[in-house]
Amino acid sequence: MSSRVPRVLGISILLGTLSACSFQPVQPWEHDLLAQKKMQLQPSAVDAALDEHTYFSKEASRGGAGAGGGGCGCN
Amino acid sequence: MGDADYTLEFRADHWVGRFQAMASPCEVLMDVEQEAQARELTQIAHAEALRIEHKFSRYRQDNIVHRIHRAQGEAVEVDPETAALLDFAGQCYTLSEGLFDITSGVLRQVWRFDGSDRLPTTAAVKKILPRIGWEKIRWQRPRLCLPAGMEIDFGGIGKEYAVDKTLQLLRARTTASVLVNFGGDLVTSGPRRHGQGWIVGVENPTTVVDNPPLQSHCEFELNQGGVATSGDSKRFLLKRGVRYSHILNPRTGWPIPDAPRAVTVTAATCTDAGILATLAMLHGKQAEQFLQTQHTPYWCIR
Amino acid sequence: MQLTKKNPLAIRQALAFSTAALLGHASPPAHAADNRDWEVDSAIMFYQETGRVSATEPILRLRMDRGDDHFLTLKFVADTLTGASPNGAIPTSSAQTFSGPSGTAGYTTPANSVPLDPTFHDARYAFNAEWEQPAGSASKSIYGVNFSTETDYQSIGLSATYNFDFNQHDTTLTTGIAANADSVQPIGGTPLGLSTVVATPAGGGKNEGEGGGGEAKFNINKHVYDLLLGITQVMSRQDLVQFNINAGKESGYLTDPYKILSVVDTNGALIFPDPYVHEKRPDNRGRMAFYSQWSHQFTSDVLRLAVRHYSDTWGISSNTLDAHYRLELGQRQYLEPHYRYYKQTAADFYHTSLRSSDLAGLNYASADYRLADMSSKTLGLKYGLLVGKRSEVAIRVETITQHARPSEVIGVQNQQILLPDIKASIIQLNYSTVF
Amino acid sequence: MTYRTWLYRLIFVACLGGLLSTSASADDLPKLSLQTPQGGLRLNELRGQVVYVDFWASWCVPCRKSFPWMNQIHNRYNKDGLKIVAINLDKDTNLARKFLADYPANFTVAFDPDGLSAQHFKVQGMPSSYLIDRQGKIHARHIGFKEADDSVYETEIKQLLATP
Repeated sequence: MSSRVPRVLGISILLGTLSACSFQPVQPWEHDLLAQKKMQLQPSAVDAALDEHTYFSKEASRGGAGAGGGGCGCN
Repeated sequence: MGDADYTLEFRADHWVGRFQAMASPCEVLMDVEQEAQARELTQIAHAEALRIEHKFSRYRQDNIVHRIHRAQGEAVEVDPETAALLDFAGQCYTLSEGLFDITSGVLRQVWRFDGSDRLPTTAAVKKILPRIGWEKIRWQRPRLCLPAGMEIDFGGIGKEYAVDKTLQLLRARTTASVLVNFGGDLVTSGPRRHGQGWIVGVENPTTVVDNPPLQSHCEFELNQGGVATSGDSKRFLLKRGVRYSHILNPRTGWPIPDAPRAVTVTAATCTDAGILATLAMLHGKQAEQFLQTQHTPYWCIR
Repeated sequence: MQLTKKNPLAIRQALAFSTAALLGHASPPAHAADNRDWEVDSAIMFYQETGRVSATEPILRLRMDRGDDHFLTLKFVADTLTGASPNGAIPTSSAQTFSGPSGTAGYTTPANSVPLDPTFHDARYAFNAEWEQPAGSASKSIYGVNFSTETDYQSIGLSATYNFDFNQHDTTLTTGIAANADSVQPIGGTPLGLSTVVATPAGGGKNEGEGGGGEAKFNINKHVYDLLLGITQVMSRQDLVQFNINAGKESGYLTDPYKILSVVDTNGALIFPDPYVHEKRPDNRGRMAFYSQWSHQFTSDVLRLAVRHYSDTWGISSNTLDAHYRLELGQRQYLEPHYRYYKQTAADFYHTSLRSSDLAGLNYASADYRLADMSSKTLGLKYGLLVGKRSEVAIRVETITQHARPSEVIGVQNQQILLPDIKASIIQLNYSTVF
Repeated sequence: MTYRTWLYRLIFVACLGGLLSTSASADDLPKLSLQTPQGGLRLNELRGQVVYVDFWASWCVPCRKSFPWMNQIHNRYNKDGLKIVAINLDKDTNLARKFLADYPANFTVAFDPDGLSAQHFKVQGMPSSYLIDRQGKIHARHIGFKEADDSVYETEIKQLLATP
């Protein structure tokens, strides 16, 4: 566990810096593309809920994408 | 005003006042008992119709429209009522994306809808176009600046406005149900004494001219609000089998293709109904499609 | 003609204002409330594992605009499960007979087959409500409650999330907490962990205590707490990046009361007369997840890439890669391929089977394949079609393949496929609209 | 007029506007020329009127709610000298036209796909509105559109209209 965590942190930071190469503030009126549903963090809430339930019942890991969510006796 | 200017008649259970104004037969139906009251209401309606006709007619030399036209580009200060109509015309222009334009009247100089086949030449129409366009007007309450050579014409809204305005005046005098009908554009103040509405007939204009008589008349009960008709079967041109309607597109100067012959719409006010009917005509082929989504009764005749 | 595209009702509304002004009527009241949208999102998912469980799961989500950035979201899920699922025992060269939970019929697994419990079926209903409201000019709070119920399991939970925008709305910080209280009422009683599975089922959970830690305490409650910290950053007009840290703690009865383990001799063969024990898991679990997501819009296509690293105090650590690509087919259709890869290490106490000699020294043990060294691969495709102005229908087809590795293959067990791959297919229909 | 000419004019005017704003002018109405369906519009020419400048975009959800309200406000106060200018900031003006088909406006709509006017006003969020007095000074600014604050906005407008 201890050796894994920093590596993933590294990946995330790398991901951040990659995008930061072209980083400049995006003006409030330039949020046109970001306002589209397909650019939301979770474009389909029902897909996300169904996926979460499916993988929660089939795998040992959970969490990450958001807080909350209903418990179930499937794991 | 003498008695000869209007007539009064008692019909079964209501009074009918009749007079002539705005080049149309006008009538007022009143759900009242007293002849004196009916007379007073008719006089009010008649006076109002004449007042508005005089004020906004483009054929008179003593009114605001004439003053505006005569100003030759100079600013004219207008009264609040004219200002309200100008505001309204501007809003209709914006809502219709320029298709409803009170400056398009000058097209009459080349288009004469007399049922003949005399189409204007493309060049003649093109020559008129620079003199059309609400956006060329500088309108800043209370001052209006109309470029020389341009004209404004309240014909597209004036009669409906007069109907609604007249009803307002009558309402101030009586709580009884009244119906104001100026040449087929009408409005009622509400249901009659026994809860029923006024019976209104919609004429089918196609019976008048070239078509064999279809169903010439249909009737419905009007409880509330206004009814207005756009279109006139007598105003068209016919060339090589193509019928040119009198509904002109102010941007091109040519008739809207495939416009219905007449559209009748009901709405909250006569003015609303009139604009909706005109907008429907401006939709041409899609008039019915537009009307269907309005969720209000309509009659569309082709 | 432009006019054709106008929303006629909007025309009527605007016209009503104009006419009211013209005629000097009182204007109609402000119509802002008329533009309050109700978003409806619904789907039905059909899930089928080859030869095992199948599930039908309809879901309905309603998001109501209550004005001024207040939203109420309601979510209903039903989930009907039928079919058989592995009970944890290993396949052997001869047929095996199992007793069902108290009062239910037992079942026999043929030789060389994975023992599946065919009595498994359940229906689950879940309800979730969320209230979202602004908190100051640049932040919002979301409060949620959720309930879910199935025959032997109930859950109730609360959650609160706080989002804070700054940097001209380019950066959002998220903090969230969630707490769930669950209760389990195993059918046939709560078995004592690591106790022998008695051939003749005893009622009321009065199984004989034997082996393992010999705990007499039956905690049938479970508490789950979650903490979330996240940052979302607008990187460019086309890029959005999110990074979350999620810490969780679970305590109470975390064991699966219906799962058993096979007890074997040094040669890997079942020990008779008592070849099975009930599983037992620790009653505490701490977990951490690091989650990162990147959404990028090309000319119109969108790539959504998410990675997650997870680890917990049970010794499980996992990595997940989740990729969606939304391919726009003109203005009204899209195709969205989906790829997901997941890999986890086994829990410390995972044993495909137990040596009888090890049993006495064990505190915890489970043969649940979901706690094994395992990888899972998902391939999916979604097709969406926009209908009218504000509705969408979609169909989603996915396959999930899970490949688990045994912790140890003892003696004769090498003649068996202890953990065959699990293949599942999903068909899902979506409908969403706004009115 | 072609699009390109427009663009050049906008850029030129923007530079000009920038120069002037640094030259100690106490005027918040920029000399920017904006494109409207009725032709060009210079904000600084509106001095003397109470001007309500609204920045909006087709993708902005609260903007849908502000339009009916602005229609109403326009009808009520246009005659008293209120001018509403709703500046659209969509990069693709066609999207704005589609929006206008659903939410028609009876007030002036202008298009600024390059966002020059938004930069001038330092727009912080969408929608944003600026209420400007007859002297050309910004009197109030609002980020977002709140139904609950309808009457507040209206009161501000009324007060300003009453001030010569």
